[in-house]
Formats: sequence, C-alpha cells, structure tokens
Amino acid sequence: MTRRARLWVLAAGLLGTAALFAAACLRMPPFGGTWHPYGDRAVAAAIAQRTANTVSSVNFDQRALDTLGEESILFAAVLGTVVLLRRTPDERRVAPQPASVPPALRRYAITVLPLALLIGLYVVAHGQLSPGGGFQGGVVVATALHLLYIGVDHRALERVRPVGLYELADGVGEGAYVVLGAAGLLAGSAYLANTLPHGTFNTLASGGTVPLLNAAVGMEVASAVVVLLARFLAQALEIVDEKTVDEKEEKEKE
Amino acid sequence: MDRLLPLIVAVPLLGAAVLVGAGRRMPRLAAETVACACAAASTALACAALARATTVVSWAGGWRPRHGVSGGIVLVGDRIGLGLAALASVLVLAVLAYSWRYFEEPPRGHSGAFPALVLLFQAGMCGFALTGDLFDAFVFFELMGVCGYALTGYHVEESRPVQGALAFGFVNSLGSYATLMGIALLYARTGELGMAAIGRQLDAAPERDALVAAAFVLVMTGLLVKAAAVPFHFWLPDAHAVAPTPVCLVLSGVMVETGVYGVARVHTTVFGGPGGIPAAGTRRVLVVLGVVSAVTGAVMCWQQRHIKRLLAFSTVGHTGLFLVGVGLLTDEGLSGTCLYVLGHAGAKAALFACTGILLARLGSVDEHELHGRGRDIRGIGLLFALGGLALAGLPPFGTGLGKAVVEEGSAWLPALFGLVSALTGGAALRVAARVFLGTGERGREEEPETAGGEEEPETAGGEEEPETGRRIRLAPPPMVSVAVALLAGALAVGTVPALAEATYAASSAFLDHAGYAATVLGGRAGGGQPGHAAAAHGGAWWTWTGAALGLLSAALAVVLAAAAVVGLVPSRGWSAPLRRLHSGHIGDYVAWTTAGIGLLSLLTLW
Amino acid sequence: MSVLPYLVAGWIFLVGVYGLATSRHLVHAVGCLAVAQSSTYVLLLAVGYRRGATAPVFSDIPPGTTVVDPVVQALALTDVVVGATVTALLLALVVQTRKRHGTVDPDELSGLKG
Amino acid sequence: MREALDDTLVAASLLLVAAAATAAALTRDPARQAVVLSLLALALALALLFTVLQAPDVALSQLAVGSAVTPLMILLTVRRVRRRRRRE
Repeated sequence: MTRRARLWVLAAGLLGTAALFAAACLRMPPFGGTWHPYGDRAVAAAIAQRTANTVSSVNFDQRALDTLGEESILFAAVLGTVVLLRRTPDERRVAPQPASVPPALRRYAITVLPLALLIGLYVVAHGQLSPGGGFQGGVVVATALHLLYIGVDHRALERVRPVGLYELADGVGEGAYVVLGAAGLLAGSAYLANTLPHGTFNTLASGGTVPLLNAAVGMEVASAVVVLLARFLAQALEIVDEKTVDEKEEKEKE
Repeated sequence: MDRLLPLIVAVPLLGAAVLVGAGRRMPRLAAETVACACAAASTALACAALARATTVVSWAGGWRPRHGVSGGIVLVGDRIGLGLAALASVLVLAVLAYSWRYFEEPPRGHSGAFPALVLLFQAGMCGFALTGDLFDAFVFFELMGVCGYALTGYHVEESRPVQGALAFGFVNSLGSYATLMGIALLYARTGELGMAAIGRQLDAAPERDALVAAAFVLVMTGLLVKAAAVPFHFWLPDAHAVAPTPVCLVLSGVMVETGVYGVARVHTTVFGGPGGIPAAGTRRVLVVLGVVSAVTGAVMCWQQRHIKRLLAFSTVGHTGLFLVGVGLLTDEGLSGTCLYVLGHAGAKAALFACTGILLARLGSVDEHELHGRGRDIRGIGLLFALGGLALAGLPPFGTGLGKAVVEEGSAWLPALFGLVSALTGGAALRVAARVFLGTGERGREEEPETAGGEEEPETAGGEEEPETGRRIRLAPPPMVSVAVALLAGALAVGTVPALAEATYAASSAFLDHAGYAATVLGGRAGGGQPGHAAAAHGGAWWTWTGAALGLLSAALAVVLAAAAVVGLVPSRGWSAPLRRLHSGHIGDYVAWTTAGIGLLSLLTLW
Repeated sequence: MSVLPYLVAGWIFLVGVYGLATSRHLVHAVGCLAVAQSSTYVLLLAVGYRRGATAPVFSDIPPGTTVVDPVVQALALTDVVVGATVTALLLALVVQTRKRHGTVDPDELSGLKG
Repeated sequence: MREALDDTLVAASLLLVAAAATAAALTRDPARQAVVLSLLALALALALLFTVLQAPDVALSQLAVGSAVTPLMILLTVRRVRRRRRRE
C-alpha cells in the first residue's frame, strides 16, 4: 500500500477506536470512586494470610497462577532471545578489549555495586512486607551487576558472570516456582495453595509460601535479566560478521 | 481429578525448566526424550480429565468461592476446553516426534532450546484452553505469543523468518494490549475478573450501553487477531511462510484455533447473558468477518506459488469457516465446527509435514521450481493429495463431517463452504499434481510473478535452503510416520460416531451461559443438562445431503486442479489489488488492525 | 476530572499506535509499542484508585485503613513484565533484521509480498 | 482540601505522562528517543504517576524496568544497528 493509503486506513481506524473508547469512558464509574469489591476481598484475604503487602499476597497467593504465567513469559522470552541472538556460523566472536575508565567513575562503581546488590536482595527478601518483591528486587540485583560494565569494562563483567551458571539459575528459579506450587498439591490442598504456617503478622517469615515464591521469582528474574543483557552486550560488543572484520583491523592498526 | 487439572499446564513448564537448566550438559537425545515425556504426560492428564463425565472445576490455590464470590483463579475442564488442550498436546507430541534430529546441529550448548520453547508453547495453549479467568487468559495468550515469535524467527541466518516473526510480534502484541484494555473496562464495570463472575455481574444490572460494547470489541480484537480473521490476518501468511515446518504444524493446526475457541468462550460466558451483547449483534460480527475471511483466504490461497504460504492462506480460509460456524450460535454450528477443527488440524498438519519433507529433500517450496521433481517420492505425493482432498471436504474425513454438520445451519452455507473447500483443496491438489506427477507445462517462469509492475517478484520460496542443513536422500521415518498418523487422525474424526456424539453433547453444554456460571460459581455438579444432551444426539452425524455436498466440493476441487494444471485457470490479474494489500509492511498491518477495531465497533453497534 | 485519566489512557494508546504505524525505524516502532502498552498501566491503575485512600501495604499502617485496590496493581505488575519481555524479543528480532536485511526501515523490508 | 490537592497532583502527573508519551511516539531518531527525550522521561513520569496513584510496587518495577533495562537494551540495539552504516 502506498504511504497515503496507509495514512487513510490508519486515520479511519484511529477515529473509530477513539470514538468507541470515548463513548466507553463517559460511562465508566467516576475516577476515585469507593466501589472496589474485589480489592476489599483481596485486602481481607491478605490480612487473614498475615501478609502485610497485599499486592504480594494477590500476586503470590490469591492469583498465584497469573504470576506462574508471568514468570513463564519472562522465561520463554529469555530463552527466545538466547536462541534469536545466538552466534550464527558466519559470525566471529572478538574478545572484548580492556577499556579505559576515569578512576573516579571506577571507584564510584566499585563502592556502589555491593550496596546496590544488598538493596536488591533486601527488596526480594521483604517482598511480603514492604513495597517491592521478587520481580523488582531481581531487576535491581541484575542491573547492579552491570555497574561493573560501566565502572570497569566488559571483560571484567564477563569474568564475574559466567552466563552458563545464570541460565542454570534461570531454569532452577522457574522449576522451583512450579515445584513449590506442586508442594501445595502434595500437602492435600490445591495447586499453588499457601499451606505453610503463616507466621506472625509483619515479620520476615510471615505469609506462608509468599516469601518462598518471592525468592524463586527473585532468583529467576535476576538471572533472566543478566542473561538477557549478556546476549545484547555480546551482540553489540563482541559478535562481528566476517565482512566487517576489516573495520576492526583498521581500528586496531591505527 | 480436579486438583490435578493445573498439572496439565505445570508439567510442560517443569519440562522446559529442566531442559533449559540442564541445557549445556544434556545430550540432544536426552533433551528430546524429556520433552516428549512431558508432552505425553500432559496429553494423558487431559485425556484422563476428558474421560470423566462431569466438568472438572479447579480453583488455583484452593480459593474456592464462598457464597458465590472468590478472589482466586479457576481452571474449568469442560469437554471442549479439555479437547482443545488434548489436541494441542497431541500436536506438540507430533512436532517433537517430527523434529527428531530434524534440524542440523542445534546452537552449541542449547540442545534443549527448541524442545523447551515448544513445551512452553504447549503450556500457553493448554492454559488458555482451560482457564476460566479473563486476565489469566491474557497471560497465557501472551505466553503463546512470545513462544510463537521466538519459534517463527528460529532460522535467524535467513532474512525472511526474522521479518515474518517481527510482523507476527507487532500485530499480536497490539491485539493483546487491546484485549487488556477491554479487560480493564470490564473490571471497572463489574469489579470481577473471572469469566463466570463477570457474566453474572453484567446480568445482575443489565444495561447494554457503550461500555459493554467497547469492552466486547476490545476483548474480541486480540482474540480475532490470534484467529487471523480479516482484517487482522495479515501476519499469518508471513509467519507461516517462514517458520520452521515443525512449528507450522502447531501454528496452523491448533494455535489459530485457540483464537476461535477464545471468541466462542468469551462470548458465551461473559457476553452471552441479558447484560451482554445481543445474540444478533455477535452473530452479525462473527458471520460477516467469517465470510470475508473465508473468501479472502481461499482466493489468496489459489494465487500462491510458495507452498507454505498457500497452506497458510488456506488456514485463513478455514478459520473464516470456523468463525461462521461459531457465529451461528447453535448446537449444530458449534459441534460441526469442533469436528471441522479436529479434522482440519490433522489434515493441515499432515500437509505441512509433507511440505517439510519436500523442503528437506529438494531444498525448495516453490511449486514451479519443484515441477515434476517429486516423482521418486510418490508416497509423499499420495499423502499430499489425500490431505488436499481432506481440505476439500471429502466424506470419510473429519473435515467433511464438520462441514456437513455446519452446513445444515442455513441455506446459503453450502455454497460458501463448498466454494472455499474447493478452492483450498484444489490448490493443494494442483500442487500435488505439478510437483509429484509433473503434469502440465513447466509453469510461467519467464514473466515474473510481480503483483504490480516494478516491484520485485512475490514470495516464491525458490531459494530456501533446507532446514536439515544437508539434503537428505530418503525421507526419515519419523517425518513420514507423523504425516501418516495425522491423516489417520483426520480420518478417525470422520468415522468414529462416539466422537461426533460427544462433541454434540459438549457443544450444548458449552453454549449454556447460565449453566457455566452455576457450574463454576455455584459449585453444582457440572456437565450441563445431561437429559437435554442425550436426547438430541442425532444432530452431528453423516446425512445423505452432507455426504453428497462433500463429494461435490471434492469433485469441484479436482476439476479446478485439473483446469489449473492444463492452463485453463483465469489469469492472475484480477486479484492483483488484493495481493498488493499483503505487502509485508508492518505499518500496513498495524493500520489494518486499527481499522479492524473500527470495523468491529461498527458491526457491533450498528 | 472524573473521566480525565481514562481519556489520557486512550490518548496514549492512540499516539502509540500512530507512531508505530508511521514509523520509519524499527527500534522507534518497538518504542512506540512500549508507549501503547503503557496506556494499559494508566487505565488499570486509574480504575483501581480510591480518593483519600493510601497504598495497600500494611507494614506501617493499621489493618483497618481504607486502601487503594491492590488487584489492579498486581495486574499492572504482570503487565510491566510482559511489556519488558516483548520489547526484549522484538529488539532481538530487530538486531537480526538489520544483519540479514541490511536495513531497519519497514519500507525497505521486502522479503514477503503478495 | 487534601482531596483537592490530590486531584490536582493526579491531573498534573497525568498530563505529564501524556506529554512524555506523545514526545516518545513522535521522536523519530531512535538513539535520542531512548536516552534523553522519551522512554526514560516516560518511565520517570509513569513512576511519578504511579506513586501519586498510591501504587508503590508498580512504580518501583516501572522504574527498574522502564528506566534501566529497556533503555539499555535499546541503546545496545541502536549501537549494533548503527555499526555498519557508518562504514558504507
């Protein structure tokens, strides 16, 4: 289709969708209303299960199957990215060169890295108490690792994180979530049931299986994001086609 | 049994986790055996659940409803949901068997990657088929999508798979985000996420206003994108023409059908009651889109040279017929569509399997280039011809039975079903005649097949290099046996009366809006009204008129194929504008998807 | 004010779709898809908002306080993950498209036609 | 009084998000889009909006994903995509 025809079709579609959605918005309940039946039920159930963070209770206890699906989506996407960004036979891997980094930046990165790792682990551990949880903490841990790439260079990062180990951790995280769900089945109640003792409210071990599922998700998300970024870093920095190898040689010769 | 229902979804996930976790240290043979074991386990679970007479209802996490409301997610194992999950698992088993050492060396250290992705794909389909929660359906819909994008673009060393996967990814993601907007609207109005609960809340205060209509349109958008209904269908031919053949088996065999299942399920449970969309509105939407999709798919299928693209357009055509069957909103329509889906899955997967063998042996899927080169594998040619006849609705096949049952719905249906079956079946027979018998002239190689003057030729599929890395001499046994088994399955669907009877009973239970809500929320023993189903069991079986119509469409297909081979077929010019619309441009596809949303709202509110 | 959040969500969706359909660079198209998806976050959280209520975390407030709807927040969380993963996959495909097609402009991609 | 303040805060952050989203969609150059103008600004505006809408969990995950992981991936993709064009 020519560009003009596409704009006409798009304009018609956008107009129709806008009209439909605007008509629907006029009949929506007013913003900020007080009628939230599902929410009130969820809050009551979360407090009954002694989980302080109700969002984590909804995510890992009441609607745990959603989170299983969500983690499988992340797991499948990382697996897909590993397959799609693999090194095809007509490409070569160039070893990353040490890069020079201003010392101030290097010192900053080295000092902040353990701090950021600790924060990430804290967010995962306190998933059922304070805002945050397995997913947010996992991403913080994964991005903290990449401070090494910014502070030092790609080679240092590669030495610290062997990608094979993280793929294993990814598989173990996903498998742990599924097995924890099956534990509810073995304990006599339904799949993904919160059968562990709920502990006392607002303490680290409260909420039964919520902290365990949080930990499984945290491990899986941290390793998944590390593997994801490793693939993108490899494509951007290391993997070179045969044809462009001369460009690399020219740069090295200068 | 109801506690084990979630394991149908969990077992493939565990298998995928094991395959990825042990990916580096696991030899290829072990990886594929583990994958087959997991797929077989969930097939057995699905069939065991099917064997029980009543609907299996399982609340994840034990959050059973107290006086009619619950905060958890429900998995509903009714006959048709479990049937779809079983079909998906069987096709995944067929794919894993078919691709037994089919690919050249897998990527170093990731021998488990392809089977793991296929297992995740199966988990997504089984989850989507079983879930009774709208947001959970969106999550599994996305899981199917993500696995589909990765599997379609598997051959990254070629230029076309990557483009097909991109088109697949953009259009399907946009469709699923529209569905999520619809779910948010429904949540605002009803405060519920379970399909039965939303249906009940809508019926409690039945006001059929713009919000319910907008929610209907937006939720249906994502499902119709997955079901490849016109104008949302543009991604399907691009994705199928380039995906590895084992993946095409699943994409065409069952993934597109999950979209049709989703449309039927959401309409019946959520919008089927007094508070939802009036039946006439839904019938108008589904029948109009179905007819347009069927005709477009059939016409485009006839024009194709690229065999996989030809089969993809035939899937669009047949999905249009499924939408018409579902759109009739009758027991015959739905049970006929179920039989048609089962028969079509077997026949289409067998055709793709044969195409895979052709690609593996002759390194091409272009009809003209393969002219007469398939003479020494006549067995595959016979399978291909049988598949083409099945598509054309030849009586003993399940497709013929499904077509016959749906055609009884109203007077104009036999003409539509006959024409579409004849065109798609005829195209497949034409390919079989040209490739395996070498009849007719070499094919118009000299004038380039350009849709419009200066553009370079259309997708011809000539220079595809075989997926097995090196041209294999004789077809490997697993590939042939899978093709034969799938065709035998399509034949069995049409010949086993108990299966047809079961689908008829299941359809009347499926279409029961109040019965579903009572089963899921009220906890009353499920299975709909056994009395009603048993009495009217006669509806879904061969009739003289049905068999005659099947023979007629098959004969028409053979005549069309013969005419095409001899060269009497009309020139391709008249359909050039339609072919130019399939431009492969992502911006076009997104524009057509948005236009589709506008079209849907017009059809619903009109 | 009672309708503004929903209209903003609708606007973001339409802008995202417009940018996606008229994009001349695949990475920009992936960005526009992420924009279109962020409209679902805004719509979901706007549906769950309650005036005068606080965050649904009871570690520092008594369990009786009126709070915002936590269910939509769980849905939005799942949606953020879905968005991130789809973006990652599509970017991987864009990298390979650049390698195999030599271009990232949808107008120049011409492999599949007719 | 407090609820009126809340409303204006919500309205302001909504308009900020709408502006950032429009900028993100209409910025054609991918590199600038990722870093300066759009997705980063959109992620921060969304995180602000979610905090105002009393959704700290979603704000934290949007901050973590939208302002760290996604722009890094986009930048690496742009770097990989732009690499050969300089040579031709």
